[in-house]
Amino acid sequence: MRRYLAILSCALFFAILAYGVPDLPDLGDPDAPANKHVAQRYIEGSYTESGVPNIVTAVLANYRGYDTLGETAVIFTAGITVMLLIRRKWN
Amino acid sequence: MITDHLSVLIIAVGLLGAFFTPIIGLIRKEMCSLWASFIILLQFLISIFLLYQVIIAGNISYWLGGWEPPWGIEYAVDLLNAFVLVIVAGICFSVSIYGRKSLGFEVPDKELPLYTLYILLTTGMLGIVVTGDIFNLYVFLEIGSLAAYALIAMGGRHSLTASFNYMIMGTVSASFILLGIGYLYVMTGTLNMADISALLPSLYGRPVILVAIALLVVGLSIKTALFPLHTWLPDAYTHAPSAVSAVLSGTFTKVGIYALIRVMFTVISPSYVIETVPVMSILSWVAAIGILAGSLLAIAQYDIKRMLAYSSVSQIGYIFLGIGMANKLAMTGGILHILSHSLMKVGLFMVAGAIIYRTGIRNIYQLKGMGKKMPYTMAAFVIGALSMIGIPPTIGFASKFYLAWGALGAGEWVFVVVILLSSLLTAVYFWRIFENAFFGVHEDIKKDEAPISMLLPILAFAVITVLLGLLASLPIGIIEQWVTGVLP
Amino acid sequence: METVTSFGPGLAVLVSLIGAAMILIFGRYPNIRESISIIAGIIKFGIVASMIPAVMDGKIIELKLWEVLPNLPIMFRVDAFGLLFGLIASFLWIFTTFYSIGYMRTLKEHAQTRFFFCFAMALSSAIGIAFSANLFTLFIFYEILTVSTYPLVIHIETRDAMSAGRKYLLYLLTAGIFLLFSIIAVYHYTGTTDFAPGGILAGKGIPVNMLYLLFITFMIGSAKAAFMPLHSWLPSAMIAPTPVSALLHAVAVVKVGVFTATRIILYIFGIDLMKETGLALAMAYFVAFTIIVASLFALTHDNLKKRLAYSTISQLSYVILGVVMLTPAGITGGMLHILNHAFMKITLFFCAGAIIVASGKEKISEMNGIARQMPLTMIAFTLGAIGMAGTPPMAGFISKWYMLIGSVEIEQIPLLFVLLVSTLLNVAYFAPIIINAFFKEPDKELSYKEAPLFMLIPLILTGIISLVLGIWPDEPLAIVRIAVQSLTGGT
Amino acid sequence: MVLDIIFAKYNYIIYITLMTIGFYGMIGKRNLIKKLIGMSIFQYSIFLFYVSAADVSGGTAPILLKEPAVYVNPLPHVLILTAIVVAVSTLAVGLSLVIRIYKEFGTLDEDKIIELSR
Repeated sequence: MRRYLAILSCALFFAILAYGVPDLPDLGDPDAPANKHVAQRYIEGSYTESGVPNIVTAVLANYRGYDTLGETAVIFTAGITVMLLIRRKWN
Repeated sequence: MITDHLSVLIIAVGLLGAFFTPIIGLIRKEMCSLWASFIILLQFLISIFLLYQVIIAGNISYWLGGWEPPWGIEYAVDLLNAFVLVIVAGICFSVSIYGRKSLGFEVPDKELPLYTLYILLTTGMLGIVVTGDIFNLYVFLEIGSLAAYALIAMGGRHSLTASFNYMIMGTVSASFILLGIGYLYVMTGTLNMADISALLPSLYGRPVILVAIALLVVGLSIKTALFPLHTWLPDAYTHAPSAVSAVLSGTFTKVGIYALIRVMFTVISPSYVIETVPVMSILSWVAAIGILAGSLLAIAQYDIKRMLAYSSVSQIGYIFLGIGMANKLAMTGGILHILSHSLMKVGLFMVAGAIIYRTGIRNIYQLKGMGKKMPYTMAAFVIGALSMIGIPPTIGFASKFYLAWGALGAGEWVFVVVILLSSLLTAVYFWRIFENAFFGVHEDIKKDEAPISMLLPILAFAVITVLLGLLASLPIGIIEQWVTGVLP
Repeated sequence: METVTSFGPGLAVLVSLIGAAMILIFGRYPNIRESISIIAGIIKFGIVASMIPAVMDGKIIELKLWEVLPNLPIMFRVDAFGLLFGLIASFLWIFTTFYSIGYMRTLKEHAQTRFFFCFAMALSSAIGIAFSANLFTLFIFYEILTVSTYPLVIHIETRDAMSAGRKYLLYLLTAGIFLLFSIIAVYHYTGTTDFAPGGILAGKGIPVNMLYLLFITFMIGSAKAAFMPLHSWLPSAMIAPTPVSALLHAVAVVKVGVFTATRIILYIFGIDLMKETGLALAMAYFVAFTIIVASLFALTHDNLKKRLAYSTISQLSYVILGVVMLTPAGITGGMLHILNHAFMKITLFFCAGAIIVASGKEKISEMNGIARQMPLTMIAFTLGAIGMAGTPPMAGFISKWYMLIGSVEIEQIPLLFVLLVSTLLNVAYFAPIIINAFFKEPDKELSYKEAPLFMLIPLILTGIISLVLGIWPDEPLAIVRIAVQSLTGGT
Repeated sequence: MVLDIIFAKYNYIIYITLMTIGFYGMIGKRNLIKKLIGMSIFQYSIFLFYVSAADVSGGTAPILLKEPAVYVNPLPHVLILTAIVVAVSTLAVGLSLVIRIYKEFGTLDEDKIIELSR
């Protein structure tokens, strides 16, 4: 019963996602919107603005630095959680 | 001026506070809870300032790192954000005071990690609310979720499996959201909410956008425990420590609803999700079923916390119903119900926690004489429950009034009936507790009230429930202003 | 009509709220607690009475508090009709307080603080309803009344009482939901919920079907008035202590229902609309049915309080019957009956309670010869009973007379017959009690005496007042006339 | 026509297939570790989606060269760096939960755990 339910919901899930596929931009399409708008600006301007040749680094640490701060907080959370859960002293 | 940086400070304070908690905990364990309360109090004060600023001076946009959006991350605060921020921070603060005793009792000797996670939970939720960048929202969602999994797992043996199931569901939900965000990004090339909403209209009708909406709606519905995606919630709330149940019921689900409103009504334009694609009316029908199902399931429970959890499922249905009908009145009612349900349910969970703290009783049929044993606590319970039923003059009445009015105005008779009928069902499951707690015991029972640090937040919530019920036009004014700006 | 602003109505509600709070605070000291009850009652009556001159001058007293929801303020407005009801409720509260003290102390009841607290809350809401200026305010107090009377109903906390309480709640909360729906609908269509003498629904382009639906939901909403299919909570609620039955289930709660229904019929729908849609006549026959059937039910019950409860159901419908005649005489009769019935019925309940306290007897068949031991009580009872039947010179006669005129005015002879037949039925169910008490030999030697003075004096006084009201009805009539004048333009 | 779509967008088909497999693992499997494996597949397939969407044909890694060149889109990489960390953290929390559950119940089979916690 449960297996069929799982298969059914997987099929539904697959169908919904597959519905969107033909509409997504082609693989490697240089004119895809994702590669234009903001990304273009990063490629063009990041060196003058942050002085790092690696654009990924520039974006990671500069333009979207707060995502990285959040990322750190996630690791911190996970670390504390793991300690809380499996450290002997706290059990 | 420091006031210009408030919207980022509310997060920065939290993150810094969390990072410093272990250090403080290593010096003196007992300081942790005070520290957490202090940090969250700061956040609460900032959120009040933010609300004040937004009311006085209009929307706030803060560019993190000085990068103009959409290149950098933007924190955008409008009336809705500020309103939800105040609710979330206020509840987290009160529960942190309450938790000092309650968590100390239910989860002894783990102050250090506990309060670190508590601050992180608060900050994660505030981050979801304050951010104007859709990917940043995902990051904060995960901070909050991870902290929530850990906090729920603190409730003992059964809470581990509850937490695990919640984690699986939560990851599905977060992944859906991440994928939805990815679809929106792939189609528009930007992550800033305002920018996306400016670029989207030319893309309406494309299947990818539909899939993105479906993913986001389902993902956020899991997070908010909309029936029938609520399955993680009853176990999690039942087995988590009471303070954690309180804070999660009052805030996390509400933040999810906030995110849904934000995505559906400001990122994607309301006219699209209401008229072109009937997302909203589907949501409202699901919500209507959820209201009834949640109430009926709540009637079947005998564990007080599990009953409250199912009642949450039902009440979340109200909020979705209001948002789903998407007319001004119902939407106002729905958003007001975010406030009212938070106030009532947090109060009720805190009462449940206080009862467990004093007596260890969870079965509602064993509550005999509780009205004499803990009179103030139970009085607060009565007020919270009456507000749930929708008896005036409480805040619960105000939101139900608006919801029913909105449904009536839209000619949705079924929803009118559902809203009104479920008041009665709510009365059924709460009245069992009244009957057991207050009546039928004649001998003298020694008064054994909850400790003051638990009692104060409980009473504060009861008082606010009534006060805001009498002055409901204040929050309604704020909400209506926002709703009028958003809905055509 | 001239409008004056005054804090009076707000104070009148507030006094008993403060009283309730103080009762809670001083719950451990019975004497202080009960003095507070009495003082609050007297002050409250004083405040309400102080508004008589202004209203008699044809003025309307208003007090607008803050807006709870946008455009929906808590607002009080004292007009003649509201004042009449306010006077009854607050005046009788004083008597009932004395009576309850006697009753509760003699029977050594438990949880007396809760009792007096809830009583004060219930009275606050009754007065709040009397003075409400709009449906919204009325609804708030209506629900508070429901909730605050619940602990009174189940006071003895037995299994029976609990299930009676559940029934009580089920009926009244459902009623509240219907009322809420109707209020929202009215607000939706008209943008206001204010009471206005001509009604507010007319001319708003509401579809006729919707009007019918609204009327039905409104009437279900005023189930506190115990119309026939929705009456069964009232006999069940008789399980409450007698002072509660006396004040709440003979006066405050049920009269609130009747008062609400009247307000809705006359001030929301309005006379013209009621006539146009034919709702008035339909309602008249509907309540006529209740009058007869409830009286028949009363005949079958041997328990004195149950019999009185069915009598109440029947008498309440008189009020509505008078009102829906929509003629000056009919409305006068209906409104006046609120007052007259209140005094007569409270006397009867006080007597029933006195009998319970003094002899422990609740069944009519056991009351043979009781008048020998409790003559004063039974005389008061007789006064109330013959008033109920509408015999001159008792108060009941006056209101019934007006209603008879009303039924002739609208040329509905069946209604006339209903009134007459129900008079006979009234006699039929009260006469055996009186005959048993006065003329039958007791089964065995009776040893009890009159009830304590705390109980005896109130019941004698209310008995006398219901006689006085029948002989000199001018003062209440004057108030009712003002109300009727504002509604119909005639007397 | 269909083939064109498949050839032009095969990356998406791969990712949704992987994702469905992961989804099945999460909801269809009873062993908690298998659930976690499914969860990881589920999350990483999303990362595949992001990264493949960042591809520009003929592009080079987004590290600036002296001479002008075509670069792939750097932004999804940044996002996915963050998301990977999130996924790893979730997995860590999940695994530590599993360890605790195993200590408490002595089994990792969901049905048995449900039975034991009655």
